[in-house]
Amino acid sequence: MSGQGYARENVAMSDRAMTDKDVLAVYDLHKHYPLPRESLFREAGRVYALNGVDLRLGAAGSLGIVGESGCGKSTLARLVMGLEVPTAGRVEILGRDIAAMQGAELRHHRRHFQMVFQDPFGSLDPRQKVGRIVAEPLHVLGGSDAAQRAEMVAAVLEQVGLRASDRDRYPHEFSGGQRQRIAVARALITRPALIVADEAVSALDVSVQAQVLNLLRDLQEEHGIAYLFISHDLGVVDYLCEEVAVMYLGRIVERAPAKALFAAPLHPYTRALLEAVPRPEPGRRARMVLGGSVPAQTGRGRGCVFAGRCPRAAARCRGEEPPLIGHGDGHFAACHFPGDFSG
Amino acid sequence: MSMQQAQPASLLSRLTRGNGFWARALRHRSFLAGGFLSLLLVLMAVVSAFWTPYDPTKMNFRLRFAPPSAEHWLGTDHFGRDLFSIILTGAQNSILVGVVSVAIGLSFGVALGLLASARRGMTEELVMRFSDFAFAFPAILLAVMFVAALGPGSANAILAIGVYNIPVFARLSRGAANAVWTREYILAARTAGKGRLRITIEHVLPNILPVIIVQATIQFALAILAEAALSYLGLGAQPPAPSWGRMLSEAQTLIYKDPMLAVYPGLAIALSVLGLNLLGDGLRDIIDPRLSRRR
Amino acid sequence: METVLEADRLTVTLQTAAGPARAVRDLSFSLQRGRCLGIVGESGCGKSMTALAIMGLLPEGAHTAGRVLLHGEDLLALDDARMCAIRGDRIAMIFQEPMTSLNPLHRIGDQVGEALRLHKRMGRREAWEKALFLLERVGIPDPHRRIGQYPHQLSGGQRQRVMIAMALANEPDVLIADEPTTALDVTIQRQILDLIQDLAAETGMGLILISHDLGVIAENADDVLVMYGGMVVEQGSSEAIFRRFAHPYAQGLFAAIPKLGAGRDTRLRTIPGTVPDIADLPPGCPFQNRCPRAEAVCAVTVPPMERVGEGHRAACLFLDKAEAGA
Amino acid sequence: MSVFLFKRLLTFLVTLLAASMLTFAALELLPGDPALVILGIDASPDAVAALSREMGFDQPAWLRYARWIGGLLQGEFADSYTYKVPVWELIRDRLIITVPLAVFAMVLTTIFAFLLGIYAASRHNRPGDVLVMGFSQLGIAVPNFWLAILLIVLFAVKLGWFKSGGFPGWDAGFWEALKALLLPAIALATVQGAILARFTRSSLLEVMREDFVRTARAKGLSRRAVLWRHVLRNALIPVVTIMGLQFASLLAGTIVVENVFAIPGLGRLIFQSIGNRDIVVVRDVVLMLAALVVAINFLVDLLYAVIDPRLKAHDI
Repeated sequence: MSGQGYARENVAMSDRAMTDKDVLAVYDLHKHYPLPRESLFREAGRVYALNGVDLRLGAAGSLGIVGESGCGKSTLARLVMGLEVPTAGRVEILGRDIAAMQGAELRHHRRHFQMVFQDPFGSLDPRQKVGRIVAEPLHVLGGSDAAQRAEMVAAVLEQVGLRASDRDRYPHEFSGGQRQRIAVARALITRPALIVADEAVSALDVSVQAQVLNLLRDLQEEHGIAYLFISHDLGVVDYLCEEVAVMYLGRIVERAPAKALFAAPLHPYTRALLEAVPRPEPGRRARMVLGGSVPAQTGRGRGCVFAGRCPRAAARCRGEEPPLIGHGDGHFAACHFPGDFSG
Repeated sequence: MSMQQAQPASLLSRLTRGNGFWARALRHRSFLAGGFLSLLLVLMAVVSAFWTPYDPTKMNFRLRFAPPSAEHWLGTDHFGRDLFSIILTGAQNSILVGVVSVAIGLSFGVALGLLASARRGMTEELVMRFSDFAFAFPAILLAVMFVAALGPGSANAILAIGVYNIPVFARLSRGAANAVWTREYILAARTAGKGRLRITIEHVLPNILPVIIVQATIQFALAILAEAALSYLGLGAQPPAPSWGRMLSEAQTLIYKDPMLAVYPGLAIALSVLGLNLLGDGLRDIIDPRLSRRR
Repeated sequence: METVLEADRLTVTLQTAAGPARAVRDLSFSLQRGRCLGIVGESGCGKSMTALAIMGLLPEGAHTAGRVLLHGEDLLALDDARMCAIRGDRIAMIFQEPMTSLNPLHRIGDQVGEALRLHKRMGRREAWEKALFLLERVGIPDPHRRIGQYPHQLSGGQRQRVMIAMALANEPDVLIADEPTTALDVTIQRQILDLIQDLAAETGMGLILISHDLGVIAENADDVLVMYGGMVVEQGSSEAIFRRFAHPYAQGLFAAIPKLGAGRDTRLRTIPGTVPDIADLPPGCPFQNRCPRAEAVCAVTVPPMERVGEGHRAACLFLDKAEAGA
Repeated sequence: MSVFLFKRLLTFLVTLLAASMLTFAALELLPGDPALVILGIDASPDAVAALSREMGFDQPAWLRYARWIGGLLQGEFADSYTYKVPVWELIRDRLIITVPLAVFAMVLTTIFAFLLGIYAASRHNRPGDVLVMGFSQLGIAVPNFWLAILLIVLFAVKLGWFKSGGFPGWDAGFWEALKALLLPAIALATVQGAILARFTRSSLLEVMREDFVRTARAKGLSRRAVLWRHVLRNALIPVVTIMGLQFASLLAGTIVVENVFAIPGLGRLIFQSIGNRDIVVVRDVVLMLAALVVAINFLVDLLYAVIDPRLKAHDI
């Protein structure tokens, strides 16, 4: 790697050391979207995608976000990446509020947080060569010449298990797994402190998915990157993350170290989610089955968001919203009757 | 692997194997036919710029309505002019019309479409309403109005057709660009910190280019048709400039005398338009990303 | 036990841009009344083509060989008119995408009732009544309102219930469910699988469940086919197979799944390389280039199915090496 | 009232307004003094000035625009310079020829296109499909006025079955009049029919690839039944848009074809008025045609709500 490359890396490192804060901190994040108006005489509706989310993620940590479609996990990813502006609340990366930054300042700060997307076929521009795709974040940063970039691209391609010569090929010449490696290489090239991965392996075949998962784990160990890993697949999250947050209707209903969460969930939704996962063992198991489906995010009622589907729901659940409270050892749950699944 | 172990093959079969653009193009029969006809049109225009068998404007009253012969391949018209020479020269006019009017539509239309797609909201609404409005004037009506206002002539006809092309390309490129904007690689570019203008130039434009090229060939063909109609009405190319459309209006007055006069120019228009349409449709098939992408 | 459906050396050849491709090769199985046969494999392994071949709904230009016997009648030999009489009546199918598998312009009731009017010659009113009953039976809340609605007014899970109601309308002998829950959330997935299982048990039909998810297959199937590159590589009862995978691919696939609760202390075993393109399969064993056991002979010999245990067979030349690998 | 309808209606009105402004502005550019045109090149300057004042040519443009539109809204039309009668009378007499001609052509187009399009789609990639599509490709390439001339050569000159042009008027009897419109309608419909046939075919083929078609086949419906019961209506949605635009092209196309057949319709009127520099007629007729086109597109939008249940509840 060139001298300047090292210099930049050092700047990044000292940046990180100086702030000495969480890589990612999310404070009371809300995001509402207006719905298109249907009638002249009625108010336009709203989608309540996020309703007060708090998160912290330390350096080299890994936080998994799980939940079903419509729980707000992808909205969270977009807000963390500064692709959208929160309705309320704040996203801080390395101690700096990203909504407060603009133009060159934000563009420069972006090298500390990168993203890996779900669709290995859609996330790479089909008309650009791999070398150009991977170097994209560098292009935006500026301050490097073509030779330096080529060197860094070669290095990072090899890190993700591709060949340096692959930079002259087009995305369609690669398989799904290889494309996802290219996407990881692009995220990696600025040596970020945080990588946000939104369903990064869910489009891959199982045999290929395992390769990418192992790659992500190795990269974290080598470079001390923090992951915000969003997935609907609990097994994948369990494999990759130290801590897991479960989301339902735009809120975090439970958060805990992965081991604790999967061994002894406190929220009935987490329990139902865990038990619903089919396991590759012969025979059927007894399980808690939820009725109904996730309700629309267009209304906001009182009480617990999960009350409508919860087998344990009592009158209190419908009237009073349970806060996310700690139950020791970093285990938080938003439930009036944590750990009580009789019902 | 199978490529290497193939037995020695002719150049053609080697060219047409595989999945590259040219290989697929050479296998596509209507694309080839379209390409041939379009090339012929260009060739006619180029050749006639330097050489024609006879001066296409030179009259010869002793040789009126001559039948096709070795000297005059298609015969002569009511002024004794060599038909073949006129038809040949008429290609220049058609090419000019197509190139200029498509260029006008392309440059303004694509810019508007990309702008609408990049800005969304009010800008998009405005551009779309503008093109809705422009669609209220079908090409010929718009051209008639233009020509009524500015006076008949080739330049005004071309301008009118060009203006008509603007909303066509605006609409098309906005639709295609909107589809591109939803792709994840755009999100990736945004997370890298690229602005809307930069994304439009570096990602959106290259990805909608195939669609635009295809439409450009189709609009080229439509421009030739529209100009021919205007010239037929006497609103386009003025005498003595050779124009296929005007030849037809002259021929119509003579259909009892020599119906063949009405055949050649019409055939020239139809074959040019056919060629361009086949070319455009073929391109669409060949460039189609669903075929070029192998999962 | 009564055999309802039997496949005998079923082979499907597709016409692709890169030339003919054998999507399914020499596939054989038999399905008993009231049993569930699971077909599992990754993308492009031929599992969906198998289903479409049984239904006679292969894409244009596809060829079939072998036999598919429904109550002893060879479906592959039937012309389309005869096949139409069987489809939707004796064999029905549920597809993966509930969002796009319903006609957006027809009401739910009409779509569910269509198969009844077609095969049972019911009138409009009678079919509508029966459709209402079916919607109730598949657990659609408020069926009286839903029956008159259009697909876009229903959620994904409800649409999949509608699909099930449609498939079950004529109480078929065989139901094929191709990735019926892949597009659905995990809690909904459970509901739908349970519903299919219960209805199958109730009516005694044979069920073919196709999935890429070993978990879904393990929990729902009685018998299992593991497919790779268009071929069955392992086949047997669910119990036997999930107790001990014999084929190196099946073993690798199982090892590559992150198990819930295993956490970060373990490391996933991976299969090197990538899922093959059926248009570009090597001669010999389709798995040879990714296989840890592969030897020179694998490149030239298509391995036959060999017995591994009671009702458990696998197609590998080096099954004895399996013990070491597993 | 739904936002969809409201927006469409607003667009409709705004488009009409813009069209009138554009038409007015364009004709403002017309070189030459209209008064001079009316009185002839030899007229005395005094007479020209007097006429200008009388006809209001000396007033500011916005005032004349307001008068023009105000008059139209009250049903008052200015007099044509050349015919010396209110423009409405001219338009009225020609509207009853041009609109029937366009409708006639549209009917032929639709019949043509649906028959061929459905036939081709149901024989996708087989000889019938290739043949029909080849012919339609030819049909699109043929200029309608050339086809018109060829039709005259064949049916009027060679065979003598039809007159080479002219229109006897509806007084001559319905069938007689229709017969006079047949060749022009065919000339117009061939090109549009070929375009619509291709579009219908590709729309059908696209819908045939949809998942719900496979569902219908899995129910036991034959290919033919699926085509009629499931594919056709879905495929019609985009086809209807094209048909709206096509009717507009047909209306405009009459300008050319009426001239080939010397049919005294709007097209011929507008063409002659341009020659006569009769601005009043040109602008009224252009606005008339534009209004018809916009109105048709508005109706097409409304038609969607009938065909597509997804549109009733919500739209952008």
